[in-house]
Formats: sequence, C-alpha cells, structure tokens
Amino acid sequence: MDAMNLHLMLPEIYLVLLGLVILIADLYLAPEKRFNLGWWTAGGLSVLAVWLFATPTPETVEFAGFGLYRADGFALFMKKVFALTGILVAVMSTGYLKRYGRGPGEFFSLVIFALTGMFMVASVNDFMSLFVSLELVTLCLFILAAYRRHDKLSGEAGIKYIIVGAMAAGLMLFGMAFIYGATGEVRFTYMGADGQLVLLSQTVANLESGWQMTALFGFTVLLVGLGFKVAAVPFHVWVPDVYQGAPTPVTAFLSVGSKAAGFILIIRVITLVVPTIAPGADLALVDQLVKLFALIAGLTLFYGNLAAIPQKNLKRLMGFSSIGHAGYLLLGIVAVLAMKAAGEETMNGVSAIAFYLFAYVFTNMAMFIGMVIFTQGSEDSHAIDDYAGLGKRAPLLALCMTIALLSLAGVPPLAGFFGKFYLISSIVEAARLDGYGWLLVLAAAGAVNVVISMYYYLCVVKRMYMLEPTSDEPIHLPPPAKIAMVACIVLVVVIGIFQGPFVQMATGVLATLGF
Amino acid sequence: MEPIFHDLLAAGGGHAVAFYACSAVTIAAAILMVMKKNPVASVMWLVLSFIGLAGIYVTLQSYFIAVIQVLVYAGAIMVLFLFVIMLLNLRREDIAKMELPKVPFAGVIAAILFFVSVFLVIKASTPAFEKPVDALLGEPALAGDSVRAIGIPLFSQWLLPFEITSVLLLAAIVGAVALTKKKL
Amino acid sequence: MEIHIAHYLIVAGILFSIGLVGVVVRRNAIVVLMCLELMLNAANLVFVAFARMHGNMQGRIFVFFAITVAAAEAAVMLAIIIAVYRQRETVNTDDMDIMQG
Amino acid sequence: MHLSLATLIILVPALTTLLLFFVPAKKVQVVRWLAAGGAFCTVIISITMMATYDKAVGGWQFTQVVTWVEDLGISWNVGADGISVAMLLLTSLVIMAGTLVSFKVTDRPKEFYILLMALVTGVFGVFAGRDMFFFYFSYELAVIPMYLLIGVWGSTNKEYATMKLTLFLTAGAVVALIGLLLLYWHTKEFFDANPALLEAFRNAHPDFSDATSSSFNLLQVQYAAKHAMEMGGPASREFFSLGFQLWVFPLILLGFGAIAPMWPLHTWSPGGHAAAPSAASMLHAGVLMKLGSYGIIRIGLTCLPEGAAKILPIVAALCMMNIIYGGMVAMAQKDLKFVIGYSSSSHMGYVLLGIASMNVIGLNGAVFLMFAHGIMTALAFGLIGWFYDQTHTRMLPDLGGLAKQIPFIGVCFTIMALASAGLPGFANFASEFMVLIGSWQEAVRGNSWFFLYTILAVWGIVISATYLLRAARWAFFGPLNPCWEGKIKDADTWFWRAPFIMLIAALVLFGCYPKLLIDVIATGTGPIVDIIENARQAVAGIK
Repeated sequence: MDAMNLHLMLPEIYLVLLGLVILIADLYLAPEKRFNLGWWTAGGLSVLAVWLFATPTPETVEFAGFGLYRADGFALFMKKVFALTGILVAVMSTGYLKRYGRGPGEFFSLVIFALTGMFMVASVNDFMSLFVSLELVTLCLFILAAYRRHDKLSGEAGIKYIIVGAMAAGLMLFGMAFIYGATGEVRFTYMGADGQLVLLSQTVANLESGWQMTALFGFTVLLVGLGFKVAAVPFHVWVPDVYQGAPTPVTAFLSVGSKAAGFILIIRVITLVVPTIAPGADLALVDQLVKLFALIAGLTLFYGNLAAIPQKNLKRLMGFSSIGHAGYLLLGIVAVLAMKAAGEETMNGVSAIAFYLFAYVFTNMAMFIGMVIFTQGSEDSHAIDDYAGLGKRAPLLALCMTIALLSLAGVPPLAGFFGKFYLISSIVEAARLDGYGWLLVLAAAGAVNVVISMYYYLCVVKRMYMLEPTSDEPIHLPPPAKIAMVACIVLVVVIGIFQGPFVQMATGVLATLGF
Repeated sequence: MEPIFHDLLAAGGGHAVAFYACSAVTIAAAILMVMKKNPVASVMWLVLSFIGLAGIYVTLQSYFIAVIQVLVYAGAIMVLFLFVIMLLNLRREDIAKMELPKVPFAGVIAAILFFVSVFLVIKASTPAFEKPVDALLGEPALAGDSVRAIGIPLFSQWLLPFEITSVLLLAAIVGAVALTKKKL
Repeated sequence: MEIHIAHYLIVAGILFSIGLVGVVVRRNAIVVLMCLELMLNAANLVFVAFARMHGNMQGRIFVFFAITVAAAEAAVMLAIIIAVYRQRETVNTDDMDIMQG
Repeated sequence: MHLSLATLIILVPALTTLLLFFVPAKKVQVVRWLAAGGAFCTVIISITMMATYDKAVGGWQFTQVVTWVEDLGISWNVGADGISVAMLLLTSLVIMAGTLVSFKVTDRPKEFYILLMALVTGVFGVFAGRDMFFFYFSYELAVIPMYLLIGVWGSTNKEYATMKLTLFLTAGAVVALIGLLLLYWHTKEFFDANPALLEAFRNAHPDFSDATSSSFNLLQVQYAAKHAMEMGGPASREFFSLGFQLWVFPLILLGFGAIAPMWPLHTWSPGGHAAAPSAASMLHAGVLMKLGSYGIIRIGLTCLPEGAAKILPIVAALCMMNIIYGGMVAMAQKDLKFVIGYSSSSHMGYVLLGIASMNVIGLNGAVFLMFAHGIMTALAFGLIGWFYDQTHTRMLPDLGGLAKQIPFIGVCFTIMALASAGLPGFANFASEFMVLIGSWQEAVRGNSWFFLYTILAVWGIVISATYLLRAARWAFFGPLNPCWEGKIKDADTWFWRAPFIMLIAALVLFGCYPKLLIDVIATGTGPIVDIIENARQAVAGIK
C-alpha cells in the first residue's frame, strides 16, 4: 500500500500528457488547422478507450499513490464510461466549434483535464484527492459552460453554475471536516496501528455514539454537497439554466460526466465510509440516511419529470429530464443504503447504477449529437417547436433522436428500458427487507415517473412526426457526427437486446467494491 | 516567533482572551462584509475577517497555516478581487442594493437551520469534544507544526492530491485566459 | 475559562451560516464570491480545530488544498465575471434572467 | 442451432422489421409484399403449431430456452401451451389480414409496416413467452409502436387519443412490473430458504438444469408457489402467504386490467380504436386487448391463485360494468368505430367474467372468446376502414344504404354483426355460451351473486345485438345517401376480399366445430383450474 505504483495511474498520466500536447500543438498549428485538434482529442481518447476495454477487470483492489488511489473494477468500469463520453463530446464539439469559430486548443484541453479529474474521481481513496479531483472536474466545466463568452446565455450559465458549484464545494468540505473530526482520518482504507488494512466505515462503526452523531452530520452535509453535483432536488436549481445556457456539447458533457462523477462519489462514500451494521445492532445512523435519500429520490423523480412537461426549449427539457434521471439513479443509492442498514452486503443497486450510466452515455449523447447537428447556424437555440416535421426534413436524424428519446423514456428494446428495469428491481429487492416495506412506495414512484416522462418525451416525438415542418431548409448531416450518432443508436439497441454481457460488466464491479 | 505565541497563549487566561478576541473580530468583520453595499468595503472587511481567522489558527497553534492564510487569502486573493472591482469600474447604481425578497428569505432560514443543526450536533456530542484546547498546548504531536512537519507528508504521503492540484491550477490559468483574452 | 474544540466549531458554524446568507442575499456576483470564500474558510477552521484535537497532520494538509482550490475557483469566477461584464455592463445576478422556465 | 416453432414465430416478424429497414422507401411494392410475406409465414407457423400440438401430452410444447441475462436469471424462454397456441393463431390471422388491408396505405408505407411488424413481434413475444422479464419486455414493445401508428396514420382526434392510450397502457405495464418484481424476489427468497426444492426443480425440468434461485422463469415461480402453498395454511406460511398474494395479485390485475380493458380503466380504448388506422385498430382491438386477460390468466392465476380466489369474485362486479355500461354507451354512439370500440370493451367483460368464474368451462370459454372476439373485431375494423378511406366519415347519420354501393363489404359487415350478436354457428356464440354456463356453475357452487351476473350478461347479449344490428342497418341498408352515389368502390378483386373472407372463414370454422380449438385450449386451462381449485379450498372460510 505504501508505494507510488505509477503504472496503475498510467491512464491519468496519459490524459494529462494528451491535454498538454493539445495545448501546445494549438500554438504551433495554423489557425485554420486548429479545429483538427478535435480529431486529435477524439483519436487520443479512442486509444485510451481501447486500452481500458482491453484491461482485464482486476480481481483484487490494488492501491497506488501511497494508498490514495484505488484501481478496482468499479473505477475501471467508470473510466470506460468517461472515456466514451469524452470521445463523443470531442466528436460533436469539433463541428460546433468550427461554427462558433474560436479557441479549440483551450476547449479540448479543458475537456481532457475535466476527464482527468473524472478518472481520478473514479479512483479516489481519500477525502483530499476526492475534493481536489472533483474540483478539477467542476472547475473545467465552469469554464466550458461559459465558453461562448460573447453569448449572454453562456455567461449567465457560467455564473450560475460556479456559484452553486462553489457552494456545493463549501458544503462538501464542511461535511468532510466533520467526518475527519469524528475519525481522525481522511483515507477510506488505511493501515491500522496493528498493520491491518482498515476500512474507514469500520472506524466509524466502532466510534462511540457522540462521535457517530458527528460523523452522521458529516455524511449528511457531504452528501448534500454531492447532491448539488448530481442535481438532486432541492439542490437542482442550477440545472435548467446551466443546461440551456452552456454550449450544447458542454451540456452533453455535464449531463453525463458530471452526473456520473457525483454518483461515483456517493457510492464510494456509502460503500467505504458509511458503516455496515450487523443485524440487530442500533440502526439509527444508516437508517436515517435511507430515509433522507428516499425522500430526496422521490422528490427528484417527481420534480424533474413534472417540471419537464411545460418546457418549450429542448435543452431545458433535457435539463429537467436529467434531474428525473438523477432520481432514478438515486433509487439505486437508496437500495444500497437499505441493504447496508439491514447488514447485507449485496449491492445490486451499484451494478444497476453502473449499467444505467453506461446505457445513459449512449442514449444522451445520441440525443445531444442530434441537437448539435440540428442547429445549422451558429446560434444555439433549441425551441421544441423548431423540431416540427423533422421526420420529413431529415428522416435519419429524426429517427435517431426518436430512438434516443424513447430509450430515455424506458421503452424496450432499448438500453434505457433495461436500466430502469434494473434499478426498480433493485429497489423492490430492498423493499423485501424487514422494516423497509415502505420502499415499495418509492418503487411505485419510479414506475409512475416512467409514465410521466413518457408523456413529455412523446410530445417531442409528436412534433417530429405529426406536425408539418416550419422550414424546408434541408439539414446537412456532417459525416463524423452522423457516424457517431448512428453508432450510439446502434449501441442503444444492442445493449437493449443483448443486455447479458453489459450486465455482467456491471455486476463485475461489485467484487472489488470493498477492500 | 512560535515560542512567543506559545508563551502568550500559555499564560493564564491568555488563550481564552485570544480566542474570544479573534473570533469576535472574525465574525463581526464577516457580518459587515455581507452588510456593506460597496464591494470595495466588503473586500476590506473580508480581509479583516481572514486576518482574524489567522489569529484563531494561532490559538490552535497552527502557525504555518495562519501565515498562509494571511499571505494567500488576505494578500493575494483579495488583491485580485480589488483589482477586478477597480477594473470593472462599477457604476454607483450597480453596486448592489441589499434586499430581502422572498427567495433569499428562504436562504436565510436555510442558513439558520444549518447553524442550528451544527449547534445541535455539537451539543449532542459534547462529551466527545470535551478536551480543552489549552490543555493540549504542551503535547508533543503539535510541537512539529513547522514548515518541515507539513512539507514532508505533503510531498510523500499526500503527493497525489498535490499533483492533481497542479493540473487544477493549469486548467484554471488556461480557463481564465480563454475567457478574458480579447483576441483568441 | 476553558476553550473547547466545540467553541471553534461554533465559530465555524457561524461563519459558514453568514457565508450562506450572503450567497443568497447579495446580488453582486463579486460579493457572492466573497461569501463563498467565507464558507470555505469556515470549513478550513473545522479542519484545523480537529487536526489540533487529533494531533495529526491530515487536517492541516487538507486546508492547504482547500486554499489552493479556493484560489483557483476565485480566479475562474472573476474571469467569468469579467466576460459577463463585457457583454452586459453589470455583475448583478438579478439581471441574469434571460432564460425562463 | 435448432429453432423451435415458438422462437420462429417471434423471430419472423422481428426479422421482417429489420429487413424492412433496409428496403428503400421508394420501393413500395417490395415493402408491402415483404410485410405480407412475413405475416404469411407466421400464419403457416401458427397453423402448424395448432396441427402438431400434442393434446394427449398437453403442457408446454415447442419450447426453447436460451440464456439471455445470466446474472439476473433472465432467459429467452419460449413455448406454447393450449392457451398460447390459440392466441398465436389469432395473432397471426389478424396480422395477415392487417397487412393485406394496409396495402392501401400510401403515406410512408415503409415506416407503417416497420411499426406494425415491431408491434406484432411484441405480441407474439407475450403469447409465447414463459419468462416474466421476456413477457414484460414484449408487452411494452407492443405498446409503443401503437403510439406512432395512431399518431401519424390515424384520424379523429388522434394526438389526444394516442397519448392517452400510450400513457394508460404504460401505466398498467409499470404497475404490473412491480408485481412481477415482487414475485421475482419472493421466489428468490423461497429458493434460498429451500435449496432442496431448487434441486428438485432442476431435476424435474431438464431445460432448466442450471437454474439458480433468482429467476424470472415463470415455471420456476409457479413451482415455488405450488410448493410454498403446500407448506402450511394460507395465513401462517412463510412464503406466498395470503397476505403477500393479496398484495401482489391486485398489482397484476390492475396492471394487465388496464389493457384488458377492465372498467373503469377502459376509457382509453374507444377513442384509441376510433383514431387508429385500420390495421392498427384491427391489431389493437383484436389482439392487444387480449394481452391483458392473457396476463391475468398466465401470471395472476397460476402464481397467485389464493389471491385470485379471494379477489376475482369481487372483480366480477366490474365485469358487469364492462358488459352493461359498455353496451349502453355503445348504443348511444353515432360514430361507427366508437360503436365497435365500446362493444369491444363490453365483450371483454365476458372474458373477464369467464376468468372470474374460475372453473373449467368458464375459463375455456374466456380463452375461446378472446380468440373469437379478436377475429370478429378485427373483421369489423377492417371493414369500417375499407369504406372510411373513401367516405372520410364514419358517422352513422351520414352513411346509409351503402350495401347498394359496396355489396361485398355490406354482406361481410352484416355477418360480423350477427356473429358479434351471438348468432349460433359463429365462434362468438359458442364461446359466450360457455362463459355463461361457467358463470352459472359458479353461482350454483354457492356464490349467489353470479346468478345476477349471469342474468345481466344474458341481457348484455341482447344489448349488443341491438346496437350492432342497428349500426348495420343504419350504415348499409335503407335508402342510399345520394352523396355516395358512385363514389365508393367495393372490394371487387379477390385480393381485397381475401382478408375478410379469411377472418369470416375462421369464425365459421371454429363456430361450427369449436371442439377443434377447445380441445387445445382445455389442455392449457386444465392445470390452471386445478391450481385455483386447490387454492379456493385452502382459502375457503378465511375472511
């Protein structure tokens, strides 16, 4: 444990170097060639993705960076998700930036640095790295959200995002300080005095009740801070404005990357720091968290989906829908917590979240690539009415966006369907535990929201197919973006039909979740 | 310098006096920072608040942190703030009026709730926090709050977050330039 | 008169709450940023106090990172503020309401 | 790899859908004939299944099991028992007729057929599925294409109707999903607690020799339910207790009842039928509505028999609302499609009544009626679609005397109305008669409410005769509305007549010789009645 083990961190090192190469190459390239940096980025990230997918899932947890970095199955899985996200963001940004016409070097290097942060987030094993890496992610995203600096919306999005983001950082820091105060330790796993590996959750479990109370307060505040990052109600206020104002590729990046990073951290904190309590013991600590999260999950589901209904702007609608999806992912968290409260270590919730995120990447990215293609001019507005008659103007684009929307709504045989199925299944499993029968209400909420979300997604589909187009201008589909979009859609269908290998990938992360 | 502080604090009641004085300054300055309508005045009060906070760090015998607090916060960051305020040359009417419409009202309640919950947690866990701080003054673990004592773990055990921070600062620089440079 | 760790925590709680109020109440983006800095500092104080109690270094080192992050965040936020100011000659968050839900 | 017939009947429309994607949209004839070819293959397959189903052996035949998602215990687990065979035959006949009728569709025919084939893939999946996940998956798959089919190709308030329909059916599906998931986890707990039974299950079913405790396999759930119920009294036992069943059965009932459609969840159906294009409403009323009652029989009755025994007698009262209220409303309608729409909801009441009477003849009658009503209503919507395409109105007052212009359609429509009204010689008569006898038997057995239900149900038949014959008379007989003079074409070639003749032939064949189908159905319903009979004895006396 007490070694740097640099070889485990090669993906991150590779990413930093890639970012630096892009940054420096930008200086030496002719201005008109600079936009090719997007292809450099996509290429570099593709190499990384292939590398990650070729890496076998580790059987045991390996530590690097003096025990501050853990290389385990969950981290590897999430890094795959991030690498794919990065590639797709790079592909859709290239055309977008060409139209916008400025700053490709900085843009792509920031995307890569944000990815570096996400990679670190996936592997953190202590609160310090957690804080610093998460801030690296959000800092890059602040800048990217405000990147269209001559656009009022973008600036507004940047300011709103940074205020909320910094507030969340403050809350997280405050919470971590209290957990540190209770335990005297910021590492999730560390060598105890007797040379044994200790899990921070064991330390918390062994504390006296006053300190446990302190730790519980710390968890709550920390998780509230993370709630901002994943856009859980009532910490969602920034989402619609930031989603609408940020450049569309950045919105896509936010909706997948930032959310996944937040959920990774919640899972890490829950599995490594929140104690598992043996049956019969005093449940107070974790039980409170179950109730808190169940409430938040229910509110998030209903708020996100209900507020999406009256939206007139597609980006804003996607923002609210992403709140709804955060609600679904929180169902998995509740399931994990309830299992923990009952003293069981089965973590179907985690693999459900992992699967859902994996499916969500392709679905959401296909949708956003479609939106980037749709805006032909340099302006970046997305009134839903503009999409009227898209089925006639650009059949392929409309088909892909429809499939993406239906997958988001959870319709078979698409990836989103199985994701929701898996999550609701995990919460029903938790509801079977003694004393947690009320979780069925949450499962019902998840089910009801399938119907609500179906409504507003279908409203968009309706405009595309059932209304007449408002303009006859043909829509040109640039080949790279088109290929990326179609590839995503094919994957959405493939994952939806042949879930087996992907579920196996998602359950594979469970083995190394602990030590 | 450390021994001087140490002796002062160790003197009967010195620690308590120092704590209360510094806390009073910090809190009062913080309140004034929020209340002042002119951002320049706010910055000044914030600087004072941070200096007070540095004083509190001293009573905790974290001398090096106290120095950093003054240097980085009061020195560098606040100068940056002042610089931006001057640069933007805000017109008088733009200097925000403070008002309490409905939404901020909820925020005030949230803040009060937050403080109450901190207070309740502290009250509930009192036995755990019982150790008086001035009794710790002579404990050997704390004698090493020197640059060396912080530097060695920082560059060995905690090297990883340190390296991430370097990327973070690079990203911040790139971003700040990308957002503000006139011609890009 | 003995000073306990609890005293420090209460000071931190007060500072954090003042910061929170400021973030919500103030309309000037720069002042909001200052309030955010205050919140981070409150958290720092908790760390230092607990580091003192546990007698280990981790809390203090954490504070270093927190200060660094706060500095970087301040730089970026000021950059965004400048960019926004150039578009619309204001840094008042109340005026930022182009987007409506 | 050997593919069983049950697999084939799902894969054929799925492959047709996929192939249609790659046919250029301009080659309309290719698209049409490809779809018709696919549909024809399913007819061949389902008739083969019908002919080769071994009634002496009974149970599940044509089975195939392929692991799908190993970690969760999901498999491609298909087969057909007596009930499935009847339903698969129904589906293939209706889709055959539907594709032929839809040759008239000129607006984006490629997309139309893709959606139609995707929908029918889902329907086949439900009827042949033996895995709860696969069942649910197929069920949802069948719901969504309908949204676009109605929304794009429909008429009469289509946007509202299609959204309402989709949301209702999705809501039903997710309610049922929670019930299915509860069953899944409950079964897992049961097998975890009784590993010996898991071993016994594996040995008893060579197909599932590697089954684990977590499984969506319907057979495994039924096995668990059966053995759990032998382990103690309904109230006291640990697994599948009466309390559990009283929780889960309503979820299944409501979930599938929404599509059945059970009163008061039926409100989506008439509007949906009216808005849908011909082929869609044929499939919708003919087949999709049967998914609901099929789900209740297949999952509700077999896995939760005690819950069913307690709740179904109460539900029978709702069936009366279906029959009487649906019939009364149908009488007041002016729009011909609404008449048929409400009549569908009324006839589905008989199906539910048959299920609720929980005896051999009632259940056989219910399944047979599902078949007969499916064919009949598909015929009705196909015929209405035929002249609606030309008249662009279905309002009865605007029509009249059409038989002079389109004699073939008129004759077919009259036959349909007579069949639907329960004229002997048609499948509807035989099946409704069986349902009534079943209901009467239940009454004789001691549930005296069923006397009332039976009498009301007989009246329901009278009502349905009234409105159907009235509609037929109004639309086709009497003086011809002069504005249609020479404007509408009859189905004058054998090609256009084929679908209608095929459906009428099926009605007559099974009406005159019901034994052909009932013998097959009985092999499927027999074991279910046994299960439920045991459960009724177990819960008798428990309040």
